[in-house]
Order: sequence, then structure tokens, then C-alpha cells
Amino acid sequence: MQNLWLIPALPFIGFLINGILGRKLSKAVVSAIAVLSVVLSFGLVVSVGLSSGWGEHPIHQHYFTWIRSGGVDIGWDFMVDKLTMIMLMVVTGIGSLIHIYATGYMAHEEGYYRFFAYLNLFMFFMLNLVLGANYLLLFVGWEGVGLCSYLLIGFYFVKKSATTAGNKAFIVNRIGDFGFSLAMFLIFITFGSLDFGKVLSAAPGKPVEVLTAIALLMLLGATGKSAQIPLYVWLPDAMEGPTPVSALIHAATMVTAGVYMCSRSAAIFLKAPIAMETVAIVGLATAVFAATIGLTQYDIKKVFAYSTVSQLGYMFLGVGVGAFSAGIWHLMTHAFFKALLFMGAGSVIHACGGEQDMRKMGGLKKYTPWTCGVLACASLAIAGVPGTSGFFSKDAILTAAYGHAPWMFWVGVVTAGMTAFYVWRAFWMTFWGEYRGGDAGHSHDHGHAHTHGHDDHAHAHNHSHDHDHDHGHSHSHDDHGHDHHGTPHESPWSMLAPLVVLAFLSLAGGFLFNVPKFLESMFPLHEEVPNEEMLMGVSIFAGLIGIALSYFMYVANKELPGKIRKALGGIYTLVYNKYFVDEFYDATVVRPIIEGSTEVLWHGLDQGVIDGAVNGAGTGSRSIGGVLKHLQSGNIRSYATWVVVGAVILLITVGMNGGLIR
Amino acid sequence: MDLFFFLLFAFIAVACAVSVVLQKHPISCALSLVGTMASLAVLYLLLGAEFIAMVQVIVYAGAIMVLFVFVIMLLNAGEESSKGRSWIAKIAGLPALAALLGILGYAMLTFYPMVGPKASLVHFGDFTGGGAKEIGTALFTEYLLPFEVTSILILIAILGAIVLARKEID
Amino acid sequence: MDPQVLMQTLGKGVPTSWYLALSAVLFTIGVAGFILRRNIITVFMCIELMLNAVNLSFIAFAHEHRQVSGHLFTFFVMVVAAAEAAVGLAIILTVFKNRSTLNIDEIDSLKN
Amino acid sequence: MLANGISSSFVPSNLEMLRFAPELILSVAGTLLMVLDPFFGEGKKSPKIFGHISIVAFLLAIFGAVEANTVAGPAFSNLLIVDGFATYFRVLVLVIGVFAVLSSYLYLDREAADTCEYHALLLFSVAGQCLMVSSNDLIMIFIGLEISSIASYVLAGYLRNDRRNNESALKYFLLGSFATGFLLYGVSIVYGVTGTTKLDEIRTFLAAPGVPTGYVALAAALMIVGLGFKVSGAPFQVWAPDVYQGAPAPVSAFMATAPKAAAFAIFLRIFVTDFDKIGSSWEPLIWISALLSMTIGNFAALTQTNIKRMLAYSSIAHAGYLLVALAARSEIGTAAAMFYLAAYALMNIGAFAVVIHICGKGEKNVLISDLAGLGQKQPLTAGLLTVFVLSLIGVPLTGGFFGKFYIFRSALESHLVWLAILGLLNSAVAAYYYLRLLVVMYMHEPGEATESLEPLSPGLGLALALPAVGTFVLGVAPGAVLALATAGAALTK
Repeated sequence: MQNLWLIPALPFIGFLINGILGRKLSKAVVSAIAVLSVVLSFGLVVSVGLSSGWGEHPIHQHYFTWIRSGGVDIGWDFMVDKLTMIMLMVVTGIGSLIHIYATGYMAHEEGYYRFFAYLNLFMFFMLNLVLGANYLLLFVGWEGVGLCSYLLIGFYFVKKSATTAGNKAFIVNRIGDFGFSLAMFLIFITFGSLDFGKVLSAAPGKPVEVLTAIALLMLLGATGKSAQIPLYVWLPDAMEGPTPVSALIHAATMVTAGVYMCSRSAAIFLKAPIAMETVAIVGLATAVFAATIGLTQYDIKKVFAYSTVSQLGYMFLGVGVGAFSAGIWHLMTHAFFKALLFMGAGSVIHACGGEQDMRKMGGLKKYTPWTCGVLACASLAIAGVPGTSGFFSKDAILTAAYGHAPWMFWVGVVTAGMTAFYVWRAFWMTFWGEYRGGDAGHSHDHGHAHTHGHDDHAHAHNHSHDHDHDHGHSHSHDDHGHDHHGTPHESPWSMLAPLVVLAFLSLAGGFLFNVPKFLESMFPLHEEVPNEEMLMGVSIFAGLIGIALSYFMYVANKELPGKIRKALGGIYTLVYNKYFVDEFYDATVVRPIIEGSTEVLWHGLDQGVIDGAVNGAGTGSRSIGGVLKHLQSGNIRSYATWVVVGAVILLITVGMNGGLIR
Repeated sequence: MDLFFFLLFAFIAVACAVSVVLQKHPISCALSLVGTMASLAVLYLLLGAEFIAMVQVIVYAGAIMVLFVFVIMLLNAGEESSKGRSWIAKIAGLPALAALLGILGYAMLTFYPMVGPKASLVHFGDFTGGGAKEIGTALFTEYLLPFEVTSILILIAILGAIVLARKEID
Repeated sequence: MDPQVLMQTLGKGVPTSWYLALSAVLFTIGVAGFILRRNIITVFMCIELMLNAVNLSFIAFAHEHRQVSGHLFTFFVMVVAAAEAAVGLAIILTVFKNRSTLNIDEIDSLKN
Repeated sequence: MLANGISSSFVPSNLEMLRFAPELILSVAGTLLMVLDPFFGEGKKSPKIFGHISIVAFLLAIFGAVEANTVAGPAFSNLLIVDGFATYFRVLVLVIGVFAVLSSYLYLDREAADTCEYHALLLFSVAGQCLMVSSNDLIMIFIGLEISSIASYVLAGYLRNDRRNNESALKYFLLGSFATGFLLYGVSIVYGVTGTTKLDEIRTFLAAPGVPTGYVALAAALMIVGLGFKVSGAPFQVWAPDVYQGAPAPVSAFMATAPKAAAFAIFLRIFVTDFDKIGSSWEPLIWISALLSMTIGNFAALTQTNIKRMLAYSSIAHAGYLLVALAARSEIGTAAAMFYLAAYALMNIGAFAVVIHICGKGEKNVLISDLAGLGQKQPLTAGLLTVFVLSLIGVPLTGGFFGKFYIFRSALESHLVWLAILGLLNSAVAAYYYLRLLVVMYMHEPGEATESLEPLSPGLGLALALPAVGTFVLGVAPGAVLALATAGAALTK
């Protein structure tokens, strides 16, 4: 009998030790505790897997009853089945590698212990999310990882942008969580329980409308956590956090929670065709949309961030067309190669002394051959080159999409081409050509500098600002004595070793782990699609075209990108600025709420609206809020008047309602 | 006779109450309020509440209002200034008051039938259960608890007055 | 209603509803005073007026039910009013000591 | 002579005295403090002995309340009723009393204020609240309410030379009495319709057919004005921000919790049971009030810079959540409100305790920015505040999360779908302003206020640590409290 609770408990213990005593412990001890707790947890997962036939014989363990009142009976229950098994392996496995990597990457940071405490806490919540046997436990993990993500994004708290990004992540996620909590309540009302077992077995018998509503609300939750349209905006900003965080939380684990939830609730989704269609379309739209933005970014982490958003879109596409196992497969392979991409990017950034702008890199293969090698593996995988892990899972999704609706396949293929293009663009820009970071020249990109001089300037400025802090933190005690303007250098082995492991997985993970076959008992294999070989050929071709085109544009013919930018003009500006979605949200949601409340409730009416209206200066927006605005003028008589007005409203309502006044 | 007394004292009560609201000087207000209270005492008597009528005069009109007058004198409060304003009171105040009066007045007027065999009428002498004996009996049997508990209330009042109004010793 | 029937009825006594209506009128006047007057002490007096109006309705209801419990409620309201008066006037004194004003509109430094 | 009383003579029986024990203990203790004042009051400026005595009194009263529950039943000619519901709230307000005393030591010492009267008023105020929650009669409820309120009026203006205190007390007093007028008018109409002020008799009367429910509904509306004021539910919430901001911080902590809990107790007792028959006429009122409270509270809190004021708005929003539970008009709703009140009390006291800790003499550091760098300077304090903030946001594993969970669940079971949705949306907005506290605390460099901060005093430490533990317990193992709440809710019927 395996004790499942130990799996999340170990990282939690790590969190407690590092969180409370970390300040007094040496860095070696802190990292030993942090890494060990996760590695041990991984060991436990493996032993659970061995003893349960890798989820063949599901385990369900009840620890204690959490709530029991008036028909509610929610326990602290953990369960392991095949789906959980995959998630557990990914979370603890990749989590261990990233922890090891982080010991190297964060070696010179202030607040080392704090970082690992948060990271362990994250592992605790993530494992809760995965292991929980009911929606409430899932929700606990769900909220918890959101919180940790907030803490970790804002880790460089001296940077204002980091704080803002953390806030943004938290708030956008809250909107998603709102959807999820509604879904949870609806499930509870409909099924009278929150246990996966009870709910999912009863789902086929419930009315379609209710199931559709539940599924759509869950999707809202998932769009928040898994960065789908329209709530994806937080993820690119979340790159303000340290790179291991980006790799662990914003690539491999947390962001896939939405995919996990939808797959877990497959029984509900399968009975709600409208919701399924919505999932597929949201996924596909996100995939394309994010890929186009990815084409234009210069910040290496931003490129990978948009790529993550795009790949998550693929997973949702898979789920939406009913190929749950393909979605999960892609979740796993994506965890391999995207974690690798981020960690590789981290290694590059490390090498360049904190620089993240690809225009200031180049030629790094000379200085960092290992990083270059592993990143090539990851880039091959994400481009879907035959034989790599990404090829198998992406192909499975696209084939299923074709079976569902051919147009989805074609859009997906184009996106795959774009993905290959921008990832390899990043690769060429970083590793090929000449190193551009050493000299004082600030622009190698003449076309760009001329057409978009303003944007570019602002961008560059931001980066130099960010860099100051990063630099100050990460390189003050650098062993090699390099500074920013020196030559790039390879990362230490504690960082490279995990990369090599992941590189192997990125290449071989596809045929080592045939997820759809593994999950066949849970999610029946998709029916055969005609011309499967042809479809496969098309998607391979799209990937290769993307790679070739990027080579052509960024290695062979370097003048071309500038010309294309010029030719595209306004469209390029639009895409480069991420379609101005942030600005749109800012103008339509954030500002009205903040300023609206300021305007409406902050200034008293006595000073503001009435006087203004009397002087004819009252603007339209102000007079709307006029009534509310008077609420807090500080005047006792005004307050009393409100009480009387309230009383009158109540009396009239009750009079009409109670039959007194007819 | 009932009608005459009711109308007379109801009129005085309302007139004095209006005067409380309209008078500018707090002393005049206080005196008007005493007028209202006194006429209410008469109405209580008509309603058969002898004891309460007495208490109304002795405690309310007497003690409490004297306290008010004392404070007005102590603070040397003059006519109220018309500085400051509350727009909402000006704009929403009167309609809200009219609505309040309308609803409460309507509800109260229709509360009991006024005419017919089931009419509820007040005739002096109909009810004599409000004498000191009945009140005393009720207070010391059924309502013993609230009676005793009001001592806490008074203790708090004394304590509060001491805390807030005493002079600094140092 | 028929005026003649009304006069006949009035000969026997005053409708209880009139007492209640009077209480409603007094209550509204009290409320009006609270929101229209500026002197804190006057405002406080208007609260007393409201309490008096409530008392009147209690007594009228007690008469209707031929009960003494309404009287007791009135009695307790009076006790409470006395206690409130003591504390309230003490609060007004402290306010006056600190601000030298009794204008209710000038006591508005806490806002927004 | 007496129909329902235990004792046939006017001398109460021992059993009745036992059922009245908590109030008795508190009143005796309050009087004792005043007697002891001359002996301990001299010499030191703010002797702590009175606080110690109060804590002992509160603990004894908790014991008394629990003991009284073992002999549950009516007392004093059925004016009081001791049942699970009453005991739950008695213990709740008494526990709040303990925390109020704990968080006052430092504050009173810093302001060199008189401790005797302060603690006596606190004891009396809680006694009034205990009386309220165990009353079975509108007269008793009224007297209890007034005892509690008048003591709070004085406490709000306790530092008589502080202008903010004066203004706070004046506003609270005038508006409170004003709202009480409406409450009383409602009571008088109830009395007029039913001819009684006893809650159980009113219930019996209203259950009979042919009752003029329109008038009862009118009375209910008037009582909502009065009670809505006490719980600071919109549109009767206007006083709360000003009063909480102006009052001494420990008093604000107390006012935001104990009187509110007691007022909610009678709200629930009267409306869910007695007025259940006319529920359809008052439910929309509570619905509107709940929605307004949540919205105004949360949106106004977004722009606040003063922590006390922000917490005041947040308490308005929380009153909104509680009103949602009331609008559910069900046993589950009642239990949810009871549970949430406990969770709310703990997290609010804790948050205010931090304010007391950082505010300094004369409350000069009460801005959110004054928390800057607390996470660096005093990680423990910051950590505890984090617990409360997370609970206020409603993050899982805290009492705040479960409270909200129950409330919205009860709303949905009563088919208040839109109210639940809007409520959840509101709680999503709320995260924003609570989060600002964490941002300032952990992500800003220490400012003047935190640089010169003294270490956490033992009293405040307890007033922070115990509620934090409680918040966690309510979040991780809510079973015990929930069982009590459910049992109490069942008894109100």
C-alpha cells in the first residue's frame, strides 16, 4: 500500500523547512532540501507506478472527511489512475530536473531560500491538483498554483514590471477561477457530489444544457489557467519571473492544468458537443493567433512564451475534437521540449549576462556548444521533424482534427509551419552569425530601426533597464568574471545535465511513450482517418518549410526580414505590438474599473458632479456615476438622507410585493 | 369629547414638532419638543396609559429635556449657521420624506378599520390596564429581566459620560 | 366612506388608526428634522421626536390589544432614550470642545 | 401566572440563572473593574491588570455559555432562550471580546489612555451582544442592542481629545440612533399586528391563516433598515467607512466584528424563522441589499489608501456575502452565515491587529504604503497578515474560502443563481485590493513606518497568531465548527 499523501507532503515539508529556516541555512543545504524533496517525490511516484501497473489498477485513498454537512460529503481523497500517472510523472520528473537546474541558475540570487520555498510550495499545490479525487481538491490545487505563480513571477520584486506582471497573472487567473468555481457549484447542484467517480459516471444521464453550461464554465477556468483566448494575456508577461519558473510553471506544469481538467472531465465534455466545438475553436484560434505574434518578437523568452500559448492551443484543439489522449500526449511531449527551450533560453541568457534581446545575441554556438546542441533538439521536436517527440503528438492531434473537420487540420498545419519558422528563427538568431552583444552598436536591424525607430527604442530601453537588475543579481559573483560586455560562456553542469536529459526526451519521448495506446482504456482510440500518410506528409512538409524559410531569411539572406517588415507596414506593427490586446483590455476593463471607482466613489458629489453640472461642465460619464458618488461625502445629513432613501425604496418594494399598495 | 381632545392635542403635538424642525434657535426647539411631549402625555392618558403619561412628563419632558437645555446653555449655542450643505438632502430629501410619510401614513390609516361594526375606536376609560399597579406587577414578574438589565444600560451611560466629558486630571 | 356614518362613529370614540397616523406624521417630522437641521443638538432632539412617535404607536397598539406589554416597551424605550441622551450629549460636548462648532455640516473630515 | 416560565414566583430559579451566566459574569466583571479602579488606577498610567481581569471574565463567560448550553431552554418568563444558535453566537462574540482585549494592551499603553473604563465598556458591550443573541423577545433584543451600541458609541470616541475619534463617535451615535428609530417603528408594527413581542408567539401567530401579511412585510422592511445599518449592509452602510476610520483601531476591530455578528444573529433569528412566512416579500430587499453591499464595498475599496478605511469597505462587502446567505432563507443558508461570521471575525481581527501594530502613536501610520517592506523587516507579522489577506480573498485552505463556498452553495440551492454569480464575480474583483497589501508588504522597500517598527508585543502576537490558527483550522478542518453551526441553524426553526 503506497501512501499517496507523501507525494505532495514531501515538497510541502521542503517548503516549510526552507520557508521558516531558510534564511539561516547555507545555499547548499537549501538546495539539497528543495531538490531532494522533489526527487524523493518522483521516486515515490515511480514506486506507486510500479506497484499499480502504471495506473492499470487505480488507487483511491481516503484520508479524512473534510466537510460533511447537509448532504455534502467531501473528503480529502487522492487517486491515481493512468491519466494521473502521466501527470504525476511529468510534474515530478520535469519538476526534479528543473529544481536541479535552478540550483545552478539561481546560485547568485538574493532570496535563494525564498525562491526554493515558493518552488516547493508550487510543487505541493500542483501535486494536489493532479492527485485530488474531487473537484474541490482540484480547485485547491488550482488556486494554490495560481498563488505560487504570482509569488514567483513577482520574485524580482525590485522590478516594477515583475510586480505588475504578477498582479496581472493573478487577476486574470481570478477571472478564470470564477468560471471554474461556478462550474463547481453547478456540478454540485446537478450531481450532489464533487467526487470525480460519482460525477463522471452520472454525467451521461444529465440534461445536455446543464452539461454544456458546466463544460463552458470549465473552459473559462481553463482559458485563465492555460492561457487561451481571451485570457492568455498574462502568460507572456509572466516571463518577468526567473527562467526556471517559466520552464516549470509557465511551460511544463501549471499551464497544462486546464488540459488536464478538461480531459479529466471528458465524460461531461463528450456529452456537450457545443462545448467541445468551442474548446476546439478556442484552441485553434489561440494556436494561430499566438503563433503570428511569435513571428515578430525579439525577446527570446517572449518568443517561447507565445509559442507556449500556441502549443497549449494545440492541446485544446486535441481535446476539443475528442482526441483527449492526443492532447495529453502533446502535453507530455510539450513539457519535455518546452521546458528544454526555456531552460536553454535561460542558459543563453545566463551566457549573455542577462540579455534577453535576440538582436544582441548571435554566434553563440561557438561559445555555448552544449546549449546550442540541446536547443537544436528541442527546436526539432517543436517543429515536428519526423521521429522527434513533437512529431508524434502533433501529428496525432492534427489527424484527429482532420477527422473532425478538415479545415481545422489545414489551419493547424499552417500554424505548425509558423511554429517551426519562429522557433528556428530564434535558434538562428541566437546561435548563428556573429555575436552582436559585445560592441556598443545598438542596432543591427537597419530596416527595423528605420521603420519602427520609435518602438524599437522604447523596447531597447526597457531591456537595458531590466538588465541592470538581472545583471546586478546574477553576475555579481560570477566565477568566470565575465560581465555583460565580455564574451558569452557556457553554463555550469548543474544546469546542463538536466538539459541533456530533456534533450534526449524531446527526441525520443514520442516513441518511448505512446500515450494514446497507454490511455486506450480511458479514452478509446480515434477512428482511422483516410489518407493518414498524406496528412502526415503535409504536416512534416509544413514544419520543414518553416525551418528552411527561417534559415533562408536569417542565415542566408539577412536583408530579407527588413524588407518584408517594410512591405507589411501596418500589419507588422499590429502583430509586433501583440495586436494591442493589452491596450484594449486596459482601455475597456482595467481603466474603467479603477478610474470609474475613483471618479464615482472617491470624490464627493458635493465638490464634483453637482457643481460641475451646474457650471455646465459635468461630463456624461460623471453624471452617470453621480448618484453613487455622493455616497461618501462625510456629511452626516447626507448619510441620513441615504438611509431614508434606502428605507423608502425598501418600503415601496415591500409594499408592491406584499400587497399593501396595489 | 374624545374627538375634541384628540384633535386638539394632536394638533399641538404636530405644531410643536414642526416648530422643532423650523425654529432656528436650539432653545426654541427644545421648548417646542417639550410641548410635543406634553401633548403626547395627554394622548397617552386618553389611551389609558396613566403610568406612561406620568413618566413621559416627569422623565422625558422633565429630566431628559432639562438635560438638553442644560447642554445648550453650557455650550452657549446660538442660532444655527447655514454654512455647509448637503445636496443630496436638498434634492432627495423632500421627495423621500413625502414618500415616507405617504407610505407610513397610508399603512397606519388603514391598519384598523375606522368605521363599521369592526371599527377600532379609542374611548377614554375603555382600557384601564396601564396604571402603576399593572406596570409594576409586570415589571417585577414577567419583565424582571429587562428591568434589571437596564441597570447595565444606565451604568454604561454614566461610564460613558464620565469617560467623554470629564476634565483631564493632568 | 359615508360622512354621516363616520360622524356617528366618531361620536363613540376616535379611530385608533388616527393615533397611528399621528405617530407616522410625528415620525416623519422627526426624520425631516434630522436631515434638514444643522445644529447637532437639534438633530439629536429630532431623534427624540422619532422615539416619541414610536412610543405613541406602541401605546395605541397596546390600547387596541388591551395589553400592558406595549406600555412596558415604551417604558424601556424611555430608559434607553435617557441613557442615549446622557452619552449623546457627552459626545456632542467632546466634539464641541475639539472643534468649537455645533454645525453638523462641518463635521465631515472623514470621507471618501 | 406565567405560562412559559420555569419559575412561578418572580424569583428566578438557579437553572435560569445558569442560562443567564455569561451576561451575569460579564456585568459583574465590568462592575468589579470600576470598583477596583481606585486601587490600581493610580500610579501607572495604563495598568494592564484590568485587561487581564477582562480576559479572565471573557474566558469564564465562555465557560458559562458552554455550561448554559448543557441545560438549554428558556429563562426569565421565556424572554431568553438558550439553544445551540444562541450559544454559537455567545461564544463567538465572547471570543471576539478576548481578541479585542488582547489587541488593546499595546494601543492603550501607547495612547496613555485609561484602561479601566475601556475594558468595562468592552465587557458591557459584549454582555449586550450576548443578551441579544439569546433573546426570545423583541424588548430584550432592543435592550441588548442598545447596551451593545451605546457602549460602542463611547468606545468609538474613547480618546476624547482626538478629532477623528470625536467625529467617528458622533457619526456613529447620531446615525445609529436614527436607524434604531426605524427598527423600533418596525417592532411596534409587529407588535400591533401580533399583539406580542415574543418571537415564538409571533411565529405561532403568523403561522395561522388570515394574518395581514402586508403590514408584517412593512414592519420587516423597517427592521431591515435598522438591522441593515448595524450589519453595515447597503444602502445603510454609509457610516461604516467613516466610523471605522475614525475610531481607535482596536475599537474598529471590535466594531467590525462583534456587533455585526450579534446583529446578524438576530437578523437570522427573526427573519429566517418568524418572518419566513412572508419571506417572498422581504427576500428581494435582502437580494438588492446584498448585491449593493458587495458591489459598493468592493469597488470603493479599490481606490482606498487608508488601511482602516479599506478594511471598512471590505467589511461592507463581506456583509454583502452574509446577506446572500440570508437571502437564501434556508437552514443551510443560516449555517453558512454562521460559519462565515466566525471566519470573518477571525480574519478581520487579525488584519486590524496588524494595523494596530504598525499604526504607531496617534495612528499616524495607517496608510497601505506604511506596510512597505514589512515582509523584510518582520517576516512573521507579514506572514500572519498574509494568512488573513488570503482568507479575505477567499483562497482555499482558509476559513474565508469555505465560508464563501457555503454561502454561494446555499444561494444556489435556493435558486438565487444570479446573486451567486454576481457574488462570485465580486469576490474576483476583491482580490485586487487585498493583493495590494501583499505587494506593498513584500515587494516594496521598507519605509519610515516599518523601519522604526518595534517588535510584536505579546498581546498583539496572540491576537494575531490565534486568529491565524483559527483561520487555517476553519479552512482545513471546518467540520467541528460547521457541525455546531448546522445544529444551531436547525434550532432556529
